[in-house]
Amino acid sequence: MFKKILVANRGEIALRVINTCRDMGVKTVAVYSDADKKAMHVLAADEAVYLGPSEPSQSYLHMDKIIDAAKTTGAEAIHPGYGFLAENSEFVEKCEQQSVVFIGPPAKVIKDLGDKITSRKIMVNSGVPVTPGLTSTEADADVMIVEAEKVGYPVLIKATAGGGGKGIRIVNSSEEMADACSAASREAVNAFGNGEIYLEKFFTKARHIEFQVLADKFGNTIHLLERECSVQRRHQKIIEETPSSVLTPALREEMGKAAVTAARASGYVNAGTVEFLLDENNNFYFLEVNTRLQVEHPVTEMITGVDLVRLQLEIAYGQELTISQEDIAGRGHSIECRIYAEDPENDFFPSPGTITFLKEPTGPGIRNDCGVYSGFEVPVDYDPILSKLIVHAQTREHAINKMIKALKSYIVLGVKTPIDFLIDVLQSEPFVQGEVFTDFIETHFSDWKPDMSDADLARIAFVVDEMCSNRKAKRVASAEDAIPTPWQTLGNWRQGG
Amino acid sequence: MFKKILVANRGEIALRVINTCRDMGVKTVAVYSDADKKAMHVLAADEAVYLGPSEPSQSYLHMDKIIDAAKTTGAEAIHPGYGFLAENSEFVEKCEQQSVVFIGPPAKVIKDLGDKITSRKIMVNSGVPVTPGLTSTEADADVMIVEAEKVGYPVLIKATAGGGGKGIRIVNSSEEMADACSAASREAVNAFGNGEIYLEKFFTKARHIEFQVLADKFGNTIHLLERECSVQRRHQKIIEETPSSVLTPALREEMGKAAVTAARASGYVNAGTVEFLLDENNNFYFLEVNTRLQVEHPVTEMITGVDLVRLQLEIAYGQELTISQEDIAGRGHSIECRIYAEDPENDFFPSPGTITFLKEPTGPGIRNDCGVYSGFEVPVDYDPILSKLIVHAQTREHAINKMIKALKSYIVLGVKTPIDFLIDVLQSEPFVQGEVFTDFIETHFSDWKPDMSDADLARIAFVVDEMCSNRKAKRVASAEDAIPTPWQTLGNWRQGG
Amino acid sequence: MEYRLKINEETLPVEVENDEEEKFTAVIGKNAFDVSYTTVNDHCIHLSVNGQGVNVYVSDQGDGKIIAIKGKSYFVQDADLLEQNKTRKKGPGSDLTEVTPPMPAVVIAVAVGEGDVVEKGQAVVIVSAMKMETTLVAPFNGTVQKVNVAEGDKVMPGDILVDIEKNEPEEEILS
Amino acid sequence: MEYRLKINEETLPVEVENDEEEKFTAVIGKNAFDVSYTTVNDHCIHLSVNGQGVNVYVSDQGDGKIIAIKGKSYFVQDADLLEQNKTRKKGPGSDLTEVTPPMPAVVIAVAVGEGDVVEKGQAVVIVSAMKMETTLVAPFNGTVQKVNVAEGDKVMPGDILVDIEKNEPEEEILS
Repeated sequence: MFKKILVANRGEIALRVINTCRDMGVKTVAVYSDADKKAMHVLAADEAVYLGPSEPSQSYLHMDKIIDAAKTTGAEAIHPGYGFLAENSEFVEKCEQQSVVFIGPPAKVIKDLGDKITSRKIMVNSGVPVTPGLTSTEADADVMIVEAEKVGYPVLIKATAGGGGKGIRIVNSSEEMADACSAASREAVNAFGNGEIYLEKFFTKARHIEFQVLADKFGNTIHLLERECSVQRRHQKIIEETPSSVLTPALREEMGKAAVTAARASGYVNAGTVEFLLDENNNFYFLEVNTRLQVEHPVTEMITGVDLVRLQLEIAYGQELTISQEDIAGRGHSIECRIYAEDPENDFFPSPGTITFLKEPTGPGIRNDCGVYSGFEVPVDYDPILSKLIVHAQTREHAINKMIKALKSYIVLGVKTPIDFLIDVLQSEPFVQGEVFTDFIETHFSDWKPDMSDADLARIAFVVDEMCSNRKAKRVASAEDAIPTPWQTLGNWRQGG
Repeated sequence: MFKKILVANRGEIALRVINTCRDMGVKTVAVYSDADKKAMHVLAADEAVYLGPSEPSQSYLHMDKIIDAAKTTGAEAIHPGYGFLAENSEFVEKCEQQSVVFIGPPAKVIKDLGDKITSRKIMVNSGVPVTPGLTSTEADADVMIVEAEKVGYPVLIKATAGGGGKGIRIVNSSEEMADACSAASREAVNAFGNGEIYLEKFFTKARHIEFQVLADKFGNTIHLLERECSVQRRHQKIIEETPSSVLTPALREEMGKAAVTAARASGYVNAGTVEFLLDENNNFYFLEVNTRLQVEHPVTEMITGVDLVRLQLEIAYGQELTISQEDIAGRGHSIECRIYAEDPENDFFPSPGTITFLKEPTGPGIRNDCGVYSGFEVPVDYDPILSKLIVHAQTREHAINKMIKALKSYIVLGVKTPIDFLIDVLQSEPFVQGEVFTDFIETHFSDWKPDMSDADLARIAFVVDEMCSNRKAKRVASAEDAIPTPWQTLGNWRQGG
Repeated sequence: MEYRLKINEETLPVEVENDEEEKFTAVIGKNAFDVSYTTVNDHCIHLSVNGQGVNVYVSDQGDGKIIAIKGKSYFVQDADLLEQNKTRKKGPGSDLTEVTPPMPAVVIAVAVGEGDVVEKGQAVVIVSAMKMETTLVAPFNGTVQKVNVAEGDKVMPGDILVDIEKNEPEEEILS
Repeated sequence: MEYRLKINEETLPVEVENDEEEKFTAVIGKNAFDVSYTTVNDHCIHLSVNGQGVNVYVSDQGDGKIIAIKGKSYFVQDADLLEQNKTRKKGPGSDLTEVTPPMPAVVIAVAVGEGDVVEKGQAVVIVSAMKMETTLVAPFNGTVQKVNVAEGDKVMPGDILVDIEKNEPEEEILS
């Protein structure tokens, strides 16, 4: 196995990777920017290399600096986590040139699957169902109209180089087509330097269901069951679970086979995720392949009992998979909630700042992959994820109750989080019934306001805290041995005052 | 299900029970003594009832006060945890008289199995192998000698009412018999008010292997696989694991069946543990039944995926078991380490005091059932257990490495703990090889001393802390807004100074 | 002892009676609560209110306290203190023309220069926090007096990024 | 700057050189260590020593610091300070006749009374902590002057439970 690897990421996912490395006896090198000098991944790694200013382009996206850091410290491989350079085929090529192992798929696979038309073609050729629509780019709005009538409105006009919701338009009738095409194309040019667009059917009532796949360098490819990720805000997942409450064993087997076929057809190696849409009639359609570890990978680990990061390292090192498809069986039910620094009352607006107090939930069946600590200043420069909270229980009902309990005991002071929002979602009738589609939050929670039922208790707590503060002050005044006093708390007071 | 139950215990096991109740939506009532006013189980429960002075006889062992607390708060049932009143048949009878459900076996079962001769007779009659020896008491040393020659020396002379290692003598030859019998009998009179003794074969090289059993009120009785608990200090388990590295599938099935037979034969209801000795030739012998939840129950939960406390409540409420023997399968490997407030360098002497800082290990596959927190004063009055740390991984090797990693990141300052000792045990060759017998610690670690290899680092840390303290002091002197200062830290400084 | 405590827009009086060692009665509106408490650490207090136990977590933010209870957060302010501060801070020259970010952020683009005439709602600065961009607009018609930031600057809520002089007569503000 | 730091029985000099902002070189014996550090909170410091990162946890106990590193605990004392304190505390009348518990404990039984003559090794008090009993014995032949505790009392290390006057001539102690 590798003696030492570099983790080219930050926050909870860097910690997640370091955690498994520590289990395996693999030494770790962290990298960090100005904003992250005291970040938890820096504190947790065996070594840490400073990259530069906080701007991602000067630090976590700076390919040469990162590869240099690996060479300097003698790290044999780089784990990219998710985001940043995880799906950048140029970076993978640079790693290959510099003889540093990239823990992920080969550059060509990332490139092929990153292009929507290429990936749709691969799937069509290998018999994996794709969303109805074009498998080539199209510049003529009239041709688009013909295709739209074939698949039926509404349709999506999408940039082939797309991502992050940019270069996308929903079209409900032929009259809107010409304008939508030129708008989408223009946006795509601005965002990706490539204005090519194509057309897909748009499903108004669909579930997002994805399959975890694993492939080694010896042609062994397996899937590790599904994850249902339909609860999304701003097109970003916020609650994920497995198993899905709508998959029958037969449908699960069929979709799993399609996922393995998709991986094989693209020459996949290492861990990846094949995303599908499932419509109301239980027809499934290939959406895309995420060529990296997903934020939601822990729910799969909980029910299958495997460590995906360990398997990523083993595959990258050139080992053959030690598990086969028959070894994979789900046990119990697992749910993940993403804890972001954001304000659910205000359109999930980011909420950076200093975490004045943090208390993580603990207990049997509770896992919190956390990247922050009390006193840490959450920087404005990066993704607002603080942690992912995962529970595992025997049934979906038990898992929901365990998650609600865990959220109620998760204390994050100083930045806003969606903890109270998530509790309300998990307690809501449609979620409990499993009636979960990608429009779930718009449909049921668009005008959500926090419940104020414990306002009296909050007022009483205020009074008690005032009483304690007075007592604290008195004690300080009378205590001669008050020195030294913790600078941490001092810092908070200053910042608050 | 019960609406509300009372937890007649303290520390980590009270927390463990409250945790599952919270999952299930069952309200909890804690009870506490003077020493435990700020104990974590009091902070975690929905209600708390004060019992009295710290002495156990005036609080946690005071049956009437506890039953009164249940009646006053409207708790329908009492969970006894382990220790205190958990195996007290008189308490169970009192609960029955007062129409409070006792979450555990019926009084008669506890009484029968608590008496060594009665329980040996039950097992012999139902065909469960017991350690060779007598199944009745014997007052005549000459008869003992005849029996000893039948089973072969060495033998044990044991008090029938025994427990806690009292009233026991090892006898190596007939010359020692008379003295040993009178000594054991005398000690038994003093300790239990009953001088009756009997004889058993003594196994010098044996493993302690126990099976978790569950039985409902409808005659369904199953086992949940084994736990190996051979690593003991002062006759108390300190490391437990499952599966055992020496059990073949055939032997596991045979012992599991014997455990179920033992439970059935004694009319068992609720969760219990059948303990066996396994000798070097893989012959197993019934030792005793523990008629309660065991400290080491979590390793079983980790590999089987069930919540034993939930099942205890369901059984006590009168529900039928929803799992059958066929549903029980072990997955992966789990190890538990007990974290006591004790000094491994000084014969595991208790080490009460104030916990000045606590940092629990976290991460995938790590569970810490903890009953203390930073700032808590560990009382001198009770068992020194602080927490039980459990890991779960795919293989024994992975689990050992994960446990070592978890222990290295477990910080308990202010009281002594066996954390460094446990790390050395887990890293030792005989443990890694699974060569673990009940004399493990005496054989391999009797003259253990902590490793001092990071003494230079410790000296550097001292210097850095001095530098920071000076800076802290300066800051306080210059900061006008230093008030209020945390009284918690202040308290620690006073105590330390 | 009486407090007037504000949560969101609702200010209620809280009367404290029979204040003993770690015990008192709180009267809020028509409801009386028997309270006892234990301090666990700087940020955690265990309350028993009418016999029901609950752990509350407190972070003092200076202008109020964040109180977290069972997964929900409340921002509680002392209404009396708020009024004092308002009186103190208010007065002539108080700035009603702020272009300030809603969160700590980084300036991505500055769309105006000094002397530019801007209309109400016109984009003046774009900031970004945690990969989310926000456009800050002119609060009224006016003229840019000064641009206080440049691309790449880190800015905080309350920082005035651009000074804009209102085109309406100044008397209106003072009156 | 030089410290003399004691762990167990070993006292070593630690020389601090090139002390800059959160960086210095420590020389211990023949070995030099490049140290940089970050304070994480009151009890946790992140050290980088010759490029290798490690988190150390510190609890100041007054007479020394407990330092936890990778699951191991070290009790580190300032040898210079220890000597000062020793000089201050020592002197004639220093008590060598202590019957004191090894840990915080509860008195289970007192086996002697005032005026009793005791032999070295004879049980005088039995204490219990956390379900473990310990018998405290007379440190030498002597006479019990005073019994300071009763059954049920809570006692701490350093508390003198029983005063015993040694039977040997007093000159021996003073010489």
